[in-house]
Amino acid sequence: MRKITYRDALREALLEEMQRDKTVFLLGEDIGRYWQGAFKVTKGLAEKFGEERVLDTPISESAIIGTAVGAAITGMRPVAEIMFGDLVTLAMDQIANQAAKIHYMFGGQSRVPLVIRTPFGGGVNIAAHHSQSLEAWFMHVPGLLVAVPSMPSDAKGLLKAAIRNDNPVVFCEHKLLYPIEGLVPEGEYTLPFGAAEVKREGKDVTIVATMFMVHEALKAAEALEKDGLSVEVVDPRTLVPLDKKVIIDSVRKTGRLVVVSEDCKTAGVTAEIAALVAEEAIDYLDAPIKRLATPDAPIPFSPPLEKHLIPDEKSIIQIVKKIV
Amino acid sequence: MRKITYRDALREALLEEMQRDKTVFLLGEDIGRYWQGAFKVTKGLAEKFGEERVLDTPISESAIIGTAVGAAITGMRPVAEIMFGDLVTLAMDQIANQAAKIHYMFGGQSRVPLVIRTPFGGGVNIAAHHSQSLEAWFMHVPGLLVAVPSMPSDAKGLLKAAIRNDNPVVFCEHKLLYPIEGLVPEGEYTLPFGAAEVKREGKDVTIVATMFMVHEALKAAEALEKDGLSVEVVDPRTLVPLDKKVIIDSVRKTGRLVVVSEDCKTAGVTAEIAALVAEEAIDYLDAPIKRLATPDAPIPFSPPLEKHLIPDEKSIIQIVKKIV
Amino acid sequence: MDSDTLVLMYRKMLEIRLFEDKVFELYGQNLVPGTIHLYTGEEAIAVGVCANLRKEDYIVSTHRGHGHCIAKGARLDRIMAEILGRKTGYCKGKGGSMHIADFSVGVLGATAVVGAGIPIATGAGLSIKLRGTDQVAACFFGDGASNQGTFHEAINMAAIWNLPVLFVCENNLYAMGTHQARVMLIDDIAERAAAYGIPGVLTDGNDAIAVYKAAEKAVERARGGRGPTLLECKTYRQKGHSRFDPATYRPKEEVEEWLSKDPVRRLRKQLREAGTISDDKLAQMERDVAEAVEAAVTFAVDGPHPAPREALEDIYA
Amino acid sequence: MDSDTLVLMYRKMLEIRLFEDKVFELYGQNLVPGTIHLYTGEEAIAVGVCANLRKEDYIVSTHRGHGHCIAKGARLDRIMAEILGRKTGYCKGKGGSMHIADFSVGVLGATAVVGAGIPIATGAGLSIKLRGTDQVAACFFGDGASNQGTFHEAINMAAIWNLPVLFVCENNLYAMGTHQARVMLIDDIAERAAAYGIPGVLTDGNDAIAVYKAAEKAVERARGGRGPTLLECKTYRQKGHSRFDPATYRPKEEVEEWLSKDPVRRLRKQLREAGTISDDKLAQMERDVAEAVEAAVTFAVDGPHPAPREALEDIYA
Ligand SMILES: Cc1ncc(C[n+]2csc(CCOP(=O)(O)OP(=O)(O)O)c2C)c(N)n1
Ligand SMILES: Cc1ncc(C[n+]2csc(CCOP(=O)(O)OP(=O)(O)O)c2C)c(N)n1
Ligand SMILES: [Mg+2]
Ligand SMILES: [Mg+2]
Repeated sequence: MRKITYRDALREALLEEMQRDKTVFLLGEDIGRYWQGAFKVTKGLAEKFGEERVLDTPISESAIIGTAVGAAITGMRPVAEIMFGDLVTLAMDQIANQAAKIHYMFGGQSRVPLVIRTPFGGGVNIAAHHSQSLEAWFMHVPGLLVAVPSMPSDAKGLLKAAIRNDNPVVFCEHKLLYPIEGLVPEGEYTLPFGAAEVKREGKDVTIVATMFMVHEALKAAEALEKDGLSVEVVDPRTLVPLDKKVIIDSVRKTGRLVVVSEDCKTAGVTAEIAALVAEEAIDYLDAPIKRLATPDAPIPFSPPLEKHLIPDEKSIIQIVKKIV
Repeated sequence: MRKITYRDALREALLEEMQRDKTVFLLGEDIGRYWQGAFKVTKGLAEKFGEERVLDTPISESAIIGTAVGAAITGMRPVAEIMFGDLVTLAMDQIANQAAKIHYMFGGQSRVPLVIRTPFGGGVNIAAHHSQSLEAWFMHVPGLLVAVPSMPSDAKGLLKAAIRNDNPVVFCEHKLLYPIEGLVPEGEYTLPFGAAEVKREGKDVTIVATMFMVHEALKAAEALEKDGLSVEVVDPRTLVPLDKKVIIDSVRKTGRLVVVSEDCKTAGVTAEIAALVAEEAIDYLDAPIKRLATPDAPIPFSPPLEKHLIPDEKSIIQIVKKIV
Repeated sequence: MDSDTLVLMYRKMLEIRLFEDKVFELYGQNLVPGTIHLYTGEEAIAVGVCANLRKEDYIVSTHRGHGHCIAKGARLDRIMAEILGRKTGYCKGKGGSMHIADFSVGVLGATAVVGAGIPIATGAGLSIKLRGTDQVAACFFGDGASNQGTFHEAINMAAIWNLPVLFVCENNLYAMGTHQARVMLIDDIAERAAAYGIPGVLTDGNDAIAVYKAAEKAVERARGGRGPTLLECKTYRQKGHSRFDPATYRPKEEVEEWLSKDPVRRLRKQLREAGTISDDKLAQMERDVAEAVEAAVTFAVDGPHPAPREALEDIYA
Repeated sequence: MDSDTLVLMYRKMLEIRLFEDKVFELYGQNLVPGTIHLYTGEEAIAVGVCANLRKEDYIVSTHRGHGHCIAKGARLDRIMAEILGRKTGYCKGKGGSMHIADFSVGVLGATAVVGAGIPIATGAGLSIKLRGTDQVAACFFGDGASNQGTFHEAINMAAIWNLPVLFVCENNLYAMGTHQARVMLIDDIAERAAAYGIPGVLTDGNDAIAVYKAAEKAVERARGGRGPTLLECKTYRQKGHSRFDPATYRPKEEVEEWLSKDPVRRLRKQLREAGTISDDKLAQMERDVAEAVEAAVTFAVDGPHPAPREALEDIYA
């Protein structure tokens, strides 16, 4: 295995799937030969597969998804890119009312094999309209699958699986993850949806974290080890379906749970995971569940402000210490 | 006090506020003299205040909210109606990125006194595109307030308060509540945001419920009383801000919590309330927290299917019995 | 036009008419849950367009969709069963009146979100182009829908990619209680085509032959790889918008004028005057259609309701 | 046109030009967090439009907004401080380059969601109408933004309610790397006005006087209660789209041709040729502007960063 970036792992997944299956195609704003994608994930693909399979679109988010839905129900497997996660707001009807519901509403007549890739997250000082994490909205919409890869290998394995899945998948990426490197299997490599991974084993406390927060949690775990604390880090990898078993098994082992996510706290990812454990595993808990998320505020522009809000190694360490 | 319907209570609030403040105006699809609102809430108001203050709009949800935002930041207090809650999907950018963030993003320069009224909920057999409850999405967006009145008096008091509030308010109504009657104070009557109400006192178990589910919970409580169980029913009345104190005080008293909401279970209203209690009041609990929500499915058309999904008195009784 | 097509069109229009009359009757008897939006008075549009389509071509439908589905070849009985919420309906009772689909005849389904079907049709067109078939996709939507952002975005997209799509605006003058003149300054929605650099064609939506001919050209263009057309058909709904709407916001004279332009009677008259079909055959057809509709009702009413637990099936593929 | 206006316009254009040059320089020095979108080359539009506006009139701005704000009378120093993320900036450091607002001079703020400002401008227009003042609202947006659904919905709404709004399309031929011709079939976005029954006016966006005159008519119309106008100004951005964009997707000849049409040099030449301003005064003004920009930098750089905990202020009013 070679080390490649998360960005390259995504591109490799796209490339391999496009080679494998002629019905796979990409559409989105500036993903083609002129710009190569805002985060360069699609670099080189238009040159390789032609502009018909790597379609630059007008700035029309709602029609990007709607068009992908129409293609998906008539034999194609579109992978649509929304340039920034904040802009899914413009396509929520097509995502939540059309893509998510068509299979059900029409009694199973049609499948909607559609992947919506979009980068969430802050950390690059581009303020309130380009920094949100909105994956919880999609968890709340039955019919959608939600992937949240944190590592380059997960990115590749889950994206290939997403493209082959017959359901609409909201595939959440993170701006700060694109340059991160990791070992990634070459060629055929897929990961099942609904399989969490213990990214680090531990026995005193469980941290469930997703996406960029997995990396911060791993750093925190390392630092806490020096204080004699053994921290387990669980990465759900997909939020829908959510691997309850791995999460609950870990809580059963450690008796303590901290849930960390970059999205806003109220009614977010941490709420669902905390509620799940409160419902199904409360008896294993030796301390209150702790949630660490971005406080309920828009993401501000100025670096000290933004840094203050988004969870990181330091704030994870602090919160873990509160319950041990 | 007279008994009037929830619908009439809402209309009275609109009417009184329009009389009190010339900057208050209404806009939405078919709210004017020709149709009088899909649920007749605005009946008679166009005749009374003229078509300039009760504006029928084109079918353009995104522009309805965007226009309201523009009016709100330039001295008006718009009350926008989205005809069905499912259609907020078309206006999410204007709601979540513009209305919610303008005050913050511009450093407090501007206020956004905007009310968005919309009916959520199922029960009338109009299927997946007209039956959702999406209030949890708005809880997840900082900058928005979220009202969820269950009773005619709450409807009036909260709507008047919402109109006077300088923040954008998503004002959630429910199709099945419109015809429900209750005592409503005449004239000036406002309710504070963030004040839950104990709708029924009890000591064995707490049910936190919202909107139409309050009524089902009250029926369940009555039935359970015959079995010798004393059930407390707490209605948050607003989800943002959420009255943690009343909820936690109730849980401290009863030691048992069931959260009931009509929205889909995952990452919904019940998740946030359950997580809150798991974080801040776990030591008071004598049993696992239970969440009762609509299972994660689109709302189906056929009556037996729809009835099967949405929580009601019967399913509330069942779930309460699991933890007592 | 050849007479077989004309006769077939008349039959389809009659099917729609009698079907909708029956739905109206059934909901008077409280057999129809929820709400419904009848296509009565607009039959010439769906039929005139679909008479130009092949089985493998696609249509995208709306809340006012029964007529579209019948015109494209979906079965009366399974539509009726769906409207009545039965397991034997096209969507196993999950969709209802506003969400009929029959993928086996190219009905990609109806959306109840006004305007939401327009980009889906563009996507069907894109799919056709990428797969390299000579199918076409037709999308029905109302005058009200043409004010949605999706109209703008999706037609523009179909235009730049030169997709084989017919955007069929059924301009019945009203969106619920809102007259067209109160929500746009232009008279003809077809004019909007110019904003996207594609042809905009105006036609009498109550004249089945006129619709047929206009659609024929547009379909020919689309199949020939010459791109999309916006086709506006002026029409009128003879009933209220939905279940409980008395439609008192419409002037009586206006309603009467349009009732006098009834598209079903009009085509019938044309067929008789041109001698395309004998009176006997016509009478026979009319009996046949009435029977078919009755049979559909029987099929629907006899169908079981879905079992409650089926509500949790079909969420994921 | 009177010479005071012309001289003032030149000064504003120069302010924008030197301001943007300085921002470019500062981010080379790593003083500017995040990304930025320079208005260089498009100065004639904001200035030509805003020269027709009063202080109490409104504008709605975009991600490429520095020029709009300067033209409407916002202060260089507080804009610069905001761009540098300082507490002394217009938004206390919360907004940054893409979100400048100055409500005290009618700048209702910039949105970084392409097209999202268009309905907000319609709303400002509605507010003016309801309050019965004679203000107007001007909304800037790009060629790319004109493909958003908001463009369609919001202009139509302004049209039917006859609102005092100028929809100003800054057509710089590209949306990021996407040439206009790849995302619409029409040449002139002004043509889209016909879809809403309002005037669509095309003008040379690199000619300040032409923009001024076109905007003058539109503002007159709006103030006179005769409704909105869509004004398309053809222009070009002289720099890349944003911070790191080398803009290699643009042919060299195209770039050179447009550089030769520089709007600032052009107005300068016109003023000198017409003798509107003496060379001495011009030189003085140019020194003044350069100093003002330097002063803005000093103000900005000297300003403190916001305290971290301020991130939790201003969430609710
Ligand atoms: C996006 C959206 N907004 C509002 C509604 C409520 N609604 C249902 S039908 C309708 C009118 C549609 O008018 P038009 O497009 O002209 O179609 P028609 O009913 O006349 O056939 C409205 C407003 C909806 N279903 N979807
Ligand atoms: C709705 C939306 N889609 C995409 C983006 C990313 N984006 C930022 S600027 C831009 C191009 C805008 O082009 P145009 O409207 O022509 O304005 P210009 O940058 O040329 O001034 C894009 C695609 C965005 N910010 N908002
Ligand atoms: Mg209509
Ligand atoms: Mg541009």
